[in-house]
Amino acid sequence: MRKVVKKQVLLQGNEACVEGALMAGCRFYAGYPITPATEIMEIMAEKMPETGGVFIQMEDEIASLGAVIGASLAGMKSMTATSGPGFSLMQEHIGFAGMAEVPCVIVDVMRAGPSTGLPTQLSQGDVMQARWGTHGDHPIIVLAPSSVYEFFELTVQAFNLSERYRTPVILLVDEVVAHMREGVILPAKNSLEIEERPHPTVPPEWYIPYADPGTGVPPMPAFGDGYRYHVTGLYHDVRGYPTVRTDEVEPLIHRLFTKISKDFDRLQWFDAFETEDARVTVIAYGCVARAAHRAVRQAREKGLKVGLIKLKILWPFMRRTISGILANSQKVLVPELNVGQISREVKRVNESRCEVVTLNKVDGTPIKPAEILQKLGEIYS
Amino acid sequence: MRKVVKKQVLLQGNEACVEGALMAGCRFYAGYPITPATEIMEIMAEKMPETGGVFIQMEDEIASLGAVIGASLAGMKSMTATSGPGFSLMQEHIGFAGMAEVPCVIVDVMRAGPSTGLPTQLSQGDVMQARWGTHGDHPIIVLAPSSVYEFFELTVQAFNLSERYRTPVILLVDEVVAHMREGVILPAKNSLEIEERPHPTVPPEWYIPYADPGTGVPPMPAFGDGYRYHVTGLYHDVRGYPTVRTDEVEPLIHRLFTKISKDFDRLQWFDAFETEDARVTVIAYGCVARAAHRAVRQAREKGLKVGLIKLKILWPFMRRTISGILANSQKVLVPELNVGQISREVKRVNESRCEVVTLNKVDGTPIKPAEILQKLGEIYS
Amino acid sequence: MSNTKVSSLKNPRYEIRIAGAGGQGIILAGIMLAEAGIIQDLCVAQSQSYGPETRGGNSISEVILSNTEIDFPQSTELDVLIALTQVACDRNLPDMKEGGLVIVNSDAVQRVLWDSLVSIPFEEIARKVGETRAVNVAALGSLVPFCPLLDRRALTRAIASRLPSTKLEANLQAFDKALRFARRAKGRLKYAGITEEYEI
Amino acid sequence: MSNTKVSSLKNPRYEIRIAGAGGQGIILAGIMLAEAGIIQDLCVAQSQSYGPETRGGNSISEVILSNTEIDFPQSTELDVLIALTQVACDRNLPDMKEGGLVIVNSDAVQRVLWDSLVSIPFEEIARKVGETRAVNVAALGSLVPFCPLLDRRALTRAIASRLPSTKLEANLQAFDKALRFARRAKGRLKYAGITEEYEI
Amino acid sequence: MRQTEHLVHKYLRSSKRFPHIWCAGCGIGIFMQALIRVIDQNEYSKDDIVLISGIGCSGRLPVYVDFNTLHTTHGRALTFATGIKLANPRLKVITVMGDGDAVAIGGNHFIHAARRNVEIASFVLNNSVYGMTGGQSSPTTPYGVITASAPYGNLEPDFDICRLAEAAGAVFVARATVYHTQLLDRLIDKALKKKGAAVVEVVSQCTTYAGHFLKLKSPVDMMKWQKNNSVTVEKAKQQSEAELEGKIVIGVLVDRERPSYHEQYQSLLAEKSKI
Amino acid sequence: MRQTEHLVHKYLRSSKRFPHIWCAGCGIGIFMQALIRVIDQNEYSKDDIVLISGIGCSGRLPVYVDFNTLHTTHGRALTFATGIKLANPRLKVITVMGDGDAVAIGGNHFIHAARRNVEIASFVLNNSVYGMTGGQSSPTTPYGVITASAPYGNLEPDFDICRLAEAAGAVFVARATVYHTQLLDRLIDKALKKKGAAVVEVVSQCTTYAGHFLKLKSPVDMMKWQKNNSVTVEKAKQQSEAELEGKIVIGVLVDRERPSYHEQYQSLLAEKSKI
Amino acid sequence: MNKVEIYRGWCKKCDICIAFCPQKVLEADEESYPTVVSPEKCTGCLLCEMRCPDFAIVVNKDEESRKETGPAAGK
Amino acid sequence: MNKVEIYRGWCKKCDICIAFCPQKVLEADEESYPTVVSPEKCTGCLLCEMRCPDFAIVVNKDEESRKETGPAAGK
Ligand SMILES: Cc1ncc(C[n+]2csc(CCOP(=O)(O)OP(=O)(O)O)c2C)c(N)n1
Ligand SMILES: Cc1ncc(C[n+]2csc(CCOP(=O)(O)OP(=O)(O)O)c2C)c(N)n1
Ligand code: SF4
Ligand code: SF4
Ligand code: SF4
Ligand code: SF4
Ligand code: SF4
Ligand code: SF4
Ligand SMILES: [Mg+2]
Ligand SMILES: [Mg+2]
Repeated sequence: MRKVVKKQVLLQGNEACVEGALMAGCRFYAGYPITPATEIMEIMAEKMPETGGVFIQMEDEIASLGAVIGASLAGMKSMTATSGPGFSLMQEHIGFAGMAEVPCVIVDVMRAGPSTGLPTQLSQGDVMQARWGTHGDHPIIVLAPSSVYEFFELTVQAFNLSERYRTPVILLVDEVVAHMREGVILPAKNSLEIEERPHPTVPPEWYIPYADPGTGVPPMPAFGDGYRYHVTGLYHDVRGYPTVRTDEVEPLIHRLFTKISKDFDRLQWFDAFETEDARVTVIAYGCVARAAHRAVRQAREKGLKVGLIKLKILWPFMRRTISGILANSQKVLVPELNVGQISREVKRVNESRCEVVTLNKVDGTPIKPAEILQKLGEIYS
Repeated sequence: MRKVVKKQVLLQGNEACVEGALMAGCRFYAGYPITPATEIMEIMAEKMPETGGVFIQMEDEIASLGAVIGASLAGMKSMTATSGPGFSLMQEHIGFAGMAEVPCVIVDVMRAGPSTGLPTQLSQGDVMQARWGTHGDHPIIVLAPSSVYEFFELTVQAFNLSERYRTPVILLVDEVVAHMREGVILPAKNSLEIEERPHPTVPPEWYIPYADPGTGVPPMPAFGDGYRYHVTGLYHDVRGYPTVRTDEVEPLIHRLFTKISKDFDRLQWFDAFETEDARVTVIAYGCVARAAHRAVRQAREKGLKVGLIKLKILWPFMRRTISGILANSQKVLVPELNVGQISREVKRVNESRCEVVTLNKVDGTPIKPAEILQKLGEIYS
Repeated sequence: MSNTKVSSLKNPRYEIRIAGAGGQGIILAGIMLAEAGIIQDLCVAQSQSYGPETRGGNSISEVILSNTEIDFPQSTELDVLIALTQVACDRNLPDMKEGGLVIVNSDAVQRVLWDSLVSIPFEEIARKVGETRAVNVAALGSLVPFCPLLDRRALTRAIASRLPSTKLEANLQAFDKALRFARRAKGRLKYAGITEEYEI
Repeated sequence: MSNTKVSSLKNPRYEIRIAGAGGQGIILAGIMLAEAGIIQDLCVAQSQSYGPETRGGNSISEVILSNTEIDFPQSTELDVLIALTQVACDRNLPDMKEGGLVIVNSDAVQRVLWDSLVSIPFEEIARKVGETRAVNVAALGSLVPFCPLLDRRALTRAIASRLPSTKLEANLQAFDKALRFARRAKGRLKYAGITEEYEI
Repeated sequence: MRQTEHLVHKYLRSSKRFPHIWCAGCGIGIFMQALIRVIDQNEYSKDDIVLISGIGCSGRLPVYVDFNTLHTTHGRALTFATGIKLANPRLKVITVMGDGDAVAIGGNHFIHAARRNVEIASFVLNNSVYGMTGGQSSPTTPYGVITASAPYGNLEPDFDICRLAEAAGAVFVARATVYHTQLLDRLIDKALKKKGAAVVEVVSQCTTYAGHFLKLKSPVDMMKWQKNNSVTVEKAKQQSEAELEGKIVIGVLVDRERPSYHEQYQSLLAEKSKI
Repeated sequence: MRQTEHLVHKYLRSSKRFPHIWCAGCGIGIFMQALIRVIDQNEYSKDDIVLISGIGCSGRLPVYVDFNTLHTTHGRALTFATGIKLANPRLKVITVMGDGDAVAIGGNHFIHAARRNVEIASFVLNNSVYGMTGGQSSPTTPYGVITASAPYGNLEPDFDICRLAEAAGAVFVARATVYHTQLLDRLIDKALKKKGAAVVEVVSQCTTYAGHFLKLKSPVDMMKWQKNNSVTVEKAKQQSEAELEGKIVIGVLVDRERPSYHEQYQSLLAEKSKI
Repeated sequence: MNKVEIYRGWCKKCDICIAFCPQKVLEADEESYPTVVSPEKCTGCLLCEMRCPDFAIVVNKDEESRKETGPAAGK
Repeated sequence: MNKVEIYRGWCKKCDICIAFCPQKVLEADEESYPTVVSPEKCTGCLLCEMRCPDFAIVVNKDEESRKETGPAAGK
């Protein structure tokens, strides 16, 4: 392949998200406007018809995710984007997508909550909601970018994971990452690996829609492909038909979890800076990770042995990676734009290996490098 | 007072809930039918008019909680009841009630999820959702009864806490507790302490609706009482008017949390059985606590030093109590009808003091005493 | 909060399950039985389960009766199972206590592999009294001779409190008929360990 | 994933903020500035904030320009603040780097307590060129003499790419006028530490 | 003579699931048979049909039939249907909803689907009650009657589903009862062929719950009631409002032309698509 | 001569909040003044008025006026209003909603409130656009126009809010524009006095976003458009459908009597209440 | 002669077929199942088949009826 | 004479009052604020006041207008 030297382009985070979706093969967008996610919808309104895809503005967020799931069942890679209040409304359908194993991507550009909160201000308050917002036991995948490029990249990956595991994937983005502009170099069209949901290889007569092919992820035809099957939010047997039999229910729930958890090793996505000899490690994500990056640099300049782990996947929680960090650091610092959400998880997996320190801000403004630097200074010993 | 010897009555859990609500002074119910919570609505439809209260069936669960919050603002103690799918739909309004500090009680009779799941089957799958279901940082109080009488009692207490702290309170109930019948002796009308939301004592001109009176809980007049004020889901200043000023936002969020957290000591509600010398302690709630109770008895008969902590409050998580247990036991066993939700919290506060063992079931059937007994036998050492 | 020492397990605890199809009044029968326990001031716990098909599916109702606090409110090992259909019988047999008693509706249950077995034509009885829906109350009648904790008068009071007066007469007739059937059957029982235990 | 050693902080990083009222085209100005950076192949990060009142409230737009990767994409200490209103000036002064440069719109800002200060009549300039909405582009013009990383031609190209051609002419005139104003002002500056730093 | 095979067997999924879960005499089965009959008459390919329901007794229909079937969440069938139709316009998209499903919790999607005019044939099985959850009032429960959630009588007036669909913009609106099977066939046929949002209200009986409060004891009584209370659109035109009070007007109520959403979208694609 | 005090000052909360956040020429302020005027004329006590809004530009209205005010969630104002009215029937309950608020996300509550007939006076400020979020299409955006979310033109037909309210059962339905201030006053007055669910559609201008796509440059142009395109109900009766195409029919469209929900509930209470 | 067949395995004894047969061809037997009492009266109108909620009744038309009203409900 | 007062602090220069005054009493000044140019023509019809979205204009009626049309918009 001839390598073309590509030039930087100036993109807003939300624009980069759309670019990522297009590159991943997204061909259906349904949404409802809400600050600070609206740009994604508006750009999609322009881009979808150009790419032969479908854009539709629905009557609310519930309808938006309903349409997205429908379109995905009809074979299109589909997504929607919203913010806190709309994300709360989508919870029932997120559970449906999980249960019926319908790939789809949901962007939540977080704004300060609870409730209407501060629509234009910064927050990372929906981290736990993204994991636990819908009722009942369910696994979920949640990605969190910290730069415009990463928003692009993780959007592509969100589609990939969603297709690979037949599961809804959530992109949890803060207002800074969504609205800032950075220069990015977008990769060439074919340079990224794009994954597609597994398709049945057997003829329709042999197709058993929810039987485990070994990977935990049953092949998925599109409605209209000739594989007529039944999709439901009820507990179902391998054919998709409702069941209350414990010997059918239990394996289903088990499979929903293990299809993802068996790949935990593959799902440790992070960037590490200077962690090898770090006595204090910062664990951060989203725009806070950027502040932490600078703070760590500044601290190193001063001779402090500190490092940074920037999480790109928030859920499933990277127990493995974090455990390693906790084992090697004396202290970890978890700065967050909430009252402490990921820090709870860090504590959970900590098992008193080291001291977990938090730094929290909930007034709608960013955590600055100086604040992290100061905290690092305080706890460094 | 003349003491009347009261006789047992046979009550279903959901009936006991209504009795508790009536005793607590509930005078408004809005709801939408859903298995397995429907009885609460149906009984309310009969009882509310008899007690001079208001019953209304709304068009969905979002509307139900909207009406409940409205009625509470107009001065009535109000409640609704639902199950998983409806509970997911209520999430936006739960956040609103939290932000606007409107007392209300929400019953979630859990059914097996995610999605439509197993409408008639047993589960404890909504424990984390009850805590984290709505977007943004917010505190919440969640109670979990394990018997018909406790359902009555905790319903009374749900109203009390809700009024005391001006916060939504969630009753998380499993299908067994909701649907079984037990003989209970209801206390006399005036024998229970019934709390009312703090009312302003100053004249309307002096009233500042969201100023902290020291307790963290500002007095709350009813609409129509002459104290005209503004209620919003936006971040607001002490007068209730929208603000983005960090020096107004931060104290608001802080107060929302501390008004409850300052009373953590008062909110350690549990029953302990044989915990004093226990080498293994079971931590359980809801119907599982009943099975655990029997299992612990049986184990003691066999000479095993085991005990049980039955949680009545799930959130805020009883860190204090559990830490005590963890410090004194060698192992704890957390049996749950989910893939492990409260056990995560136990691990979080554990700090490797002892081994946390889980026992989980997600097939819609109960955990039996024998299963717990067997596990106790296995891990006892 | 309290930290109690749990009491001994040596308390009699009597577990009864009625099983059949939706629409047979099984849950109501369970409630009546529990209500009788209440009238006798026993500790009671009643629960039920049914499939998503409330109408026509398999349905069970159970009652625990005890002199002291009931810890676990559902059955662990059934002292008595009343099975009104073949399916109900087949599905519920595995939950029996060893030596427990199975009472079946002879009009619907043909095959049962259980020692301590009593067969009573509940449907026939109900038809005879002119109230085909009295099968559930008849089933309750059959319990009386076997369940030492249960007082016949309390049970009839409980039944009366839950039925419209127009239907009461026929139902009580069915109750009595079934009770008499059961008494006779009891004499013929090869082995009925559990009942003996309390019958002093 | 990668575990990189972070590079030294000794990289020039230039923080510019434009502040004013909603509707003054401030965000667009920020984007043009960032776009200029892109054209010059610099690393850039542009961000903005505004109140819930998108229309009329206080609005700011900032651009970080750097030769190397930008870790933290928002300002830490401003090298340059352009304030188009008095409120904007008052609110944003606390974020200045010591010795940084403040450029104010002399038509709207009267009081400023800052040493290194340049005052330019942006509104007057815009009116003169017959395009009252050119205030934002004029503001960009004023930056050129002070910001060593910034190339004038790149900036005009960026401006051209984001404006309708009918408005371009007048805007570029405003740009030039403001640039000339700024050049003259630079000569008179008592102290302009930050600019010197890079001006070699 | 060999046993004749019922037409439905060509379309049923597996006889293991039968008899179906609906109560004796429930109208849902009658509608289901009619739907199958019309689909068969039109020789639609099973592969091209997507049948979508919400939650409720009527929501259980799709599981029985061998199409692409989707049992969604309560009230939201039309939102999924919209996504499916737009994603693959070749598919024939059909929704089956209960009255509660369609116009209680789902009322908003109902009016928006009618307005937006995506080509979906919708059938609202109106039994005037929440059947699945045990007989509570629905928005179509008649005023005054006693239900499980209105022990003292329903204080709310009922929706006219067809008027709502018309006011919201549906291009085809019709009503039949399950008694009037032949009319039902014709209306299903028209709805399936309509290019746009088509709504057919199917007045049905919930024999278990609605019979009780409507004081109609048996399925037969309920269907007699349907027969005796129905007036055709043609006749209704000659009657006064007072005469029509409490009557079921059956037949085609609205049949108008408007380009459907997906047709328009296809034109947009033809114009804008760069691939 | 001393400065005359504007009537609104009796009702505004604090002049610190002014000028209000709405754009120059936005119609919301005109409606707000009319509402205050009518309330003043009727000498309602401020303590008895509860003013409820959803989210949107129009949702910002309550914060300015000195009543019991409630700014709820997007689309749900009527649900809160229902709870308030039933909990304390003495209160005069008023909702103010945007078009998106009332009939996009809130459409279901809108039709159910109309059906249920709880005594609430609702005002839908219809500016044919989502103002607050920056000019996307709403369900009342005219067909074909270009908006922030319809860069190639809106493919969806628009709702007639009043027809929807009527079909759903509202007992009072009327329409005015903010140009027709005197009519607006009269309709507000009637709505506030109606015993039941009253809906007034207030055609208003979003000068910042809707002006753009309607090709009307200034607030003045938009109000002229309102003036020139309006037809009174009386005149409309004499015109054909074709003549009325694209016209705004103003005046009282429906005014009928039906006992309100809370009146009926009060009778129920009188009968059943044991206290 | 038209032949009306009833499949008891699915029939729920709702009586609908009996009540609405225009020719009174059907009656309930002692177990309440519909049964054909006057086969000769059957015109093959198919109403019983079409109205059976449980697909438990099927009418096998004779040649004559077929000619008049078409082969079967579905075709 | 009727007195029309404009409060510039709140006026957003939308021109509505100017455009719709039936008597052309108002005009925009050089700063675009509405200003009274023909006070004598004002009939006290209050339309300017009622249509001002910002409550920035208030009409103080003279005795005569009061008699004819009532005291003020609100009363
Ligand atoms: C969000 C949600 N709320 C409530 C329910 C419970 N529910 C299931 S079906 C149903 C109503 C069914 O009534 P209808 O739609 O008329 O259907 P029918 O059973 O009468 O056919 C309800 C309320 C649910 N499944 N999901
Ligand atoms: C659940 C939810 N979804 C979306 C939003 C974002 N939002 C705020 S206002 C609005 C629309 C406003 O339009 P309209 O109701 O017509 O009011 P206007 O601003 O035009 O007065 C939207 C979509 C929200 N706040 N909550
Ligand atoms: S409950 Fe009613 S609607 Fe449901 S299956 Fe039975 S008869 Fe039909
Ligand atoms: S955006 Fe439109 S609706 Fe909102 S205040 Fe401005 S003009 Fe009014
Ligand atoms: S086909 Fe017609 S005539 Fe023959 S049995 Fe059926 S309903 Fe009667
Ligand atoms: S209509 Fe069908 S189900 Fe009903 S009695 Fe006749 S054959 Fe049986
Ligand atoms: S009161 Fe009437 S005439 Fe006088 S200025 Fe105002 S609009 Fe013109
Ligand atoms: S109408 Fe009001 S805001 Fe508009 S120009 Fe006149 S006084 Fe100013
Ligand atoms: Mg129904
Ligand atoms: Mg609007």
